[in-house]
Amino acid sequence: MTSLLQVDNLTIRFTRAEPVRNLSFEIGHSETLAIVGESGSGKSLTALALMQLLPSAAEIAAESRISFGGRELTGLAAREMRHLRGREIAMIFQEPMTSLNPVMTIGRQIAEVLMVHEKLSGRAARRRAIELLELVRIPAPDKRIDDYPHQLSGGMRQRVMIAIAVACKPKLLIADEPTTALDVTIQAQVLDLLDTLRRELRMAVILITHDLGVVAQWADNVVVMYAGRKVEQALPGDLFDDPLHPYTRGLLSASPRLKRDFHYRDGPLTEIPGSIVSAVGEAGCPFRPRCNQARASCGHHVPPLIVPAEDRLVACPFTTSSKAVPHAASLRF
Amino acid sequence: MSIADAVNIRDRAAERQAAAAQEAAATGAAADGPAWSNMKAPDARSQQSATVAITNGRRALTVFLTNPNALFGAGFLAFVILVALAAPILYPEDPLSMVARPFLWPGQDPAYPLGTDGLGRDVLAGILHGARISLFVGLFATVLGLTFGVLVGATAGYFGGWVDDVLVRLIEIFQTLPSFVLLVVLVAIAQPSATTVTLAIAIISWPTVARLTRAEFRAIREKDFVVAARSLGYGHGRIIFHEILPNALPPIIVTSSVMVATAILMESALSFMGLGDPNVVSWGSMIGTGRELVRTAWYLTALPGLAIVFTVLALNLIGDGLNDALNPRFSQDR
Amino acid sequence: MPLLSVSDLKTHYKSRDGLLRAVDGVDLVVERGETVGLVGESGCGKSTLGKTVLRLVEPTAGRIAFKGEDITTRDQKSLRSVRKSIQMIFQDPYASLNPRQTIGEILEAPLIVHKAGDRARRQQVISGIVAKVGLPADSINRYPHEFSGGQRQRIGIARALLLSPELVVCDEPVSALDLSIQAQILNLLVEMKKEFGLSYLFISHDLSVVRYFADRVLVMYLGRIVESADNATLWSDPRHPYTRALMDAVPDPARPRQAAPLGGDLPSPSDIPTGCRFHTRCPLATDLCRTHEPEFRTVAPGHQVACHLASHIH
Amino acid sequence: MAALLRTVRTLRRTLLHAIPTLLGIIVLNFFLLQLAPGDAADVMAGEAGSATTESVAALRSRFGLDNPVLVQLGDYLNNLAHFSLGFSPRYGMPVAELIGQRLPGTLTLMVSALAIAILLGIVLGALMAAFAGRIPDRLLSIVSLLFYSIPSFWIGLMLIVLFSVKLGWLPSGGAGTIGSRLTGLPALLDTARYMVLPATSLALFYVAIYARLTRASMLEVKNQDFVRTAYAKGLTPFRVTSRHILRNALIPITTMAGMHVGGMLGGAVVVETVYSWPGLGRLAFEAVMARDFTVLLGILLLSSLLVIAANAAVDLLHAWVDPRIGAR
Repeated sequence: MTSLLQVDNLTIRFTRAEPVRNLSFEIGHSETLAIVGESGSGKSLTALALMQLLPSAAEIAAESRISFGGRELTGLAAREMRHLRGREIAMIFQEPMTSLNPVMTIGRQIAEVLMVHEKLSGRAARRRAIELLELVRIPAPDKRIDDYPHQLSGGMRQRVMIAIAVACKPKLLIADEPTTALDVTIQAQVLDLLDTLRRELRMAVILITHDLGVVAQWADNVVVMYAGRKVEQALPGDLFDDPLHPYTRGLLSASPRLKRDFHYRDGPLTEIPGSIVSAVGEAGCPFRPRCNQARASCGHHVPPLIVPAEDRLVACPFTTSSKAVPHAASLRF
Repeated sequence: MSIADAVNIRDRAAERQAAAAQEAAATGAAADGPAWSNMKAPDARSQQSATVAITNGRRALTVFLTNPNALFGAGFLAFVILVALAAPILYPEDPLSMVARPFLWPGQDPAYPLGTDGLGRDVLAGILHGARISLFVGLFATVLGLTFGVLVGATAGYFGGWVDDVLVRLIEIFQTLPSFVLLVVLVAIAQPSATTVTLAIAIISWPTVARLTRAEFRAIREKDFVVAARSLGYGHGRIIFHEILPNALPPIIVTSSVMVATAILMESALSFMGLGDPNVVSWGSMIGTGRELVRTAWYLTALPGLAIVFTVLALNLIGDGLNDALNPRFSQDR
Repeated sequence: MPLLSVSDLKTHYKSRDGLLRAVDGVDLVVERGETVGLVGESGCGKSTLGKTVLRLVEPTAGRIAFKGEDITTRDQKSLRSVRKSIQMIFQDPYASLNPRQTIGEILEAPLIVHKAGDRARRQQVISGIVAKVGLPADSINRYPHEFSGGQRQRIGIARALLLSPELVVCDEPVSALDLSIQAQILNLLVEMKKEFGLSYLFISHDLSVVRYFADRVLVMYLGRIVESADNATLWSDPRHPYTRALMDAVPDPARPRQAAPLGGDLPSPSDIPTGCRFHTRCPLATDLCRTHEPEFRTVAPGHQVACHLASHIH
Repeated sequence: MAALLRTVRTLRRTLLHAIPTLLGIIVLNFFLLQLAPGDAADVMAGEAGSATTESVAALRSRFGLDNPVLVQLGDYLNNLAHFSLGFSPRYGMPVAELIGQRLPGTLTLMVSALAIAILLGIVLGALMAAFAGRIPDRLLSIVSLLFYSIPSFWIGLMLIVLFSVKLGWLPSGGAGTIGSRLTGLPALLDTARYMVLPATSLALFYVAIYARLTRASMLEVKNQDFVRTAYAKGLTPFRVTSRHILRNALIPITTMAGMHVGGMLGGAVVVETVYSWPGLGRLAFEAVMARDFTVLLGILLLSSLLVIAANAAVDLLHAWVDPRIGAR
């Protein structure tokens, strides 16, 4: 399968920090890739970098490569990039409250993208906007189309955002924490909708989230980020059955959700001590200050990604699978 | 004629925010995050209404001291203060007395570097002495207006309910009356003197502070740390002065420098119209007498005017500098 | 005698959209040493309920009794003695600490207000609690912004525990924290409960956290409790369709994905549906549900449900 | 349709809201009048030159000035209800009529000044925002701060020195060429020539306010999530600014424009004195000189009415521009 998007060695630089470092991943057509990490892991900046919408203080390092459908996006002229944005790569954001223009009707906000990219007339764009509202399952779309965002609930607003994003049938949809601001019953609706649209429109989805449960159910492939680096990549089944990186393991055992019948009377949850702040400025493995298996050598250099099994990557040399003995790992160390 | 108008937007914004926060608290929808972050309309001075900035004094001071504009403002203001203090020593005689031939142009006679007016009074002596009344009125009107405004605003914002309703009405009445017209009426009725002018300026300037303080208090009152204070059984006094006021202070401090500037402008306009203290020379009254001769001896108008412009500019530069130092979010844009 | 008992509590607000019935007739009991979990979606009134129990928001009707003593109409002054015994931990560790006070000042104020000993004694109490919640000893001279989210929540917990309360209302104490920090805070809360014999009213939107943390669970929907059961029962035998939907909606790696369990949006608390307030979203709703509000009935010992169909659901 | 409904609803609310404020202002006005030294009888007696205590007392009872304060307040309110603001002995005509004569002049001046201020201010502010942090922004920031610090009466005099005395391009005062009997366009141009300097003097301060406000407002809106959405749609920066940023950024500016009417009235008082512009401000100045408090308070009352009306107008505009208003 040829990949739709290939990111190589992405490094995002601010004057004093590099919140994303040497990140590589790829995603195939109609695939869902989840990028998981807690706040400060650099996952949202990665998404903005793909859209070339980073804040002006940030820059993408020269050696970074982002190839989309065979085209190199780094260094692409602003004009060219605008033709891709909203048409071939679309994005939805975490806060449906603030992501829509408050003084413009939702109909016009949807129509705008069609008028710009598909050169539709106002009337045609409005007709398509109604269809799109129907597509994202907003009841009575011909009435709702003249509503302002504040007249809609949070879930409805996120549906409108999705309608805008899929209006031009993009090949790639980047969803940055699309359900974090929503209630759990609404979250299920929105994720359901996203997945249906992915299949119907054959688009790839990058799902950025901090929620491991969401990852397990909706992703084809998972990238785990910590302090700006990819620390593990696997198919979701493998990841949850047999997490390899100490951070992933820590997360899974710290999460009450993944320990169904565990109650506080049975004992404490497994903790990951400290916080992500401790990773700042560390040479060596970023997770070392919080890792319960850290050794002296972890502080020397950043552990490279190794291939412990088919379709898996992990950035820890001391990992031991509880299942099959990884042959690739033993080759290197 | 009120610079302090500019401050009004920020408190309108903060009011709206407070209302939104209350609503969010009421619906229990706080978990949805701030409703419409763009509800906080910005204003010319600050966008940072009641977000409770994390600033410590030393950091703010560093920012202020590395801002060349603010330093210039502070330096010039210090110079004006020095001049005002030194005026009676440098020119012990009454600046309203005739000392030389009238209509000496600046530079014409080294004894009178800025020349003399139509009655042979020394312009430089007038300007130096004029600094005294400007600063006196500016400072005391601000202190009075600030004290009263903060008290009223804090009371209204903290207690809410009918107290708030009544006080807001009062503020609204004063803000609806065109402030300079009211000022003219007050001074005309009370008879002009340094004291009445100061009092009258305080009367027209407190509503701005009150409104700002009220908005800050309303917004901060809803913050969790104040709720925590209430849940711990703190008294009203402790909550107002220990918990809320320190957080409401930065915008109030910024406003106060603008208030001094406004008060100086107001005083000069009053004196210009002949409503200043008749026994004291002031920059405004110098312009007022100079204006009859503006066609021939325009320097009599220009020079005291420049004194006003630079003093007010210095205060406004300080205000901007304080704003940048105390409200860090805005400073990033500069 | 229960530690806290609340009966028919109502908290209504006037808002732009009319009367907002945030809490609309709630009965609840917290026994000594018990952790009661209160789950619901945003806008269901759970936070308001928590604040009303502490009299931080004034109730419209009903009765709040602490250790049998009615505190519903006590004035704030005479409430002060009760305040020592009921404390609160907040959701947002950034907003709940005064940014202009050092941790020492934040922690000393409650002791001053409640006249807990002289200065030396206060310092002793503070350093004790700081150590207990796992903060470094030099924390007391630092400001809140110098701490991470998890550490701040520890400060919030320290403040709540200073006055040796008996009941602590936790309002979403871990929702603002990253997963890796959540476990630290939950464990700390459990430790503190054991050490001080605390009772918790634990408010959360996160079912899995409540499942780990609560002894008994109340499910709230639009201002009312719709189901109440002990932890194990609720998870093995949920009776209210809303409870079931909430459980099904949580994405769980251990089970295959299924269709979204509920359609539609939460109605506004200022426009509560007639009959059963859940009928607009309920997959099982009948005509009876649309017209008659179900009673809160006991279906098994210690298990109550407000649903006409509760006995049919298993 | 929705916009219309919003506007009507806002109008009703605004008017209801204004009533108590208006009453408060009237009462305040009345008490100020009571505080004023001397009363109409004193003034008339003074004007007449020969006044005995008896004749003054007679005048007092004729005008009801010897009644208890509350009765007088009743009379005052009654008069107001009949649109009577009292009589000015000095001008020999009713105050209301006097003000009516002068009002159009002031309104013209204020509207022109406001228009200049808003247009120029928004342009400058947008420029500053576009170059935020760079040289043009810094320079314009200083310039606007300077505008902010200049007293309007002084800049008025300086403009006269430059444009009338030195250059001779524009008239130094008055509202039109006396006895020119112009009509139509030439008359308009003639008035415009007389208005350039006063309107500019009055506007400069507000140019500064709007420039700073627009700058801050645009920078704020630029950082909003929905602007990021607009860029993510692939819109050009121009389209993002014109369709998404500007309208949102202008909302606070509409709010401010209404609040400035009161301030501008005050500014007009001073500027009109400088330019002998026949408006309310000059009338106020003359009333001060003559200590004619009836006229002065009439002006205060009327200008407050003007502010209330302006605020109502702005609320309406606001409701029309911002769809969220109606929801409240």
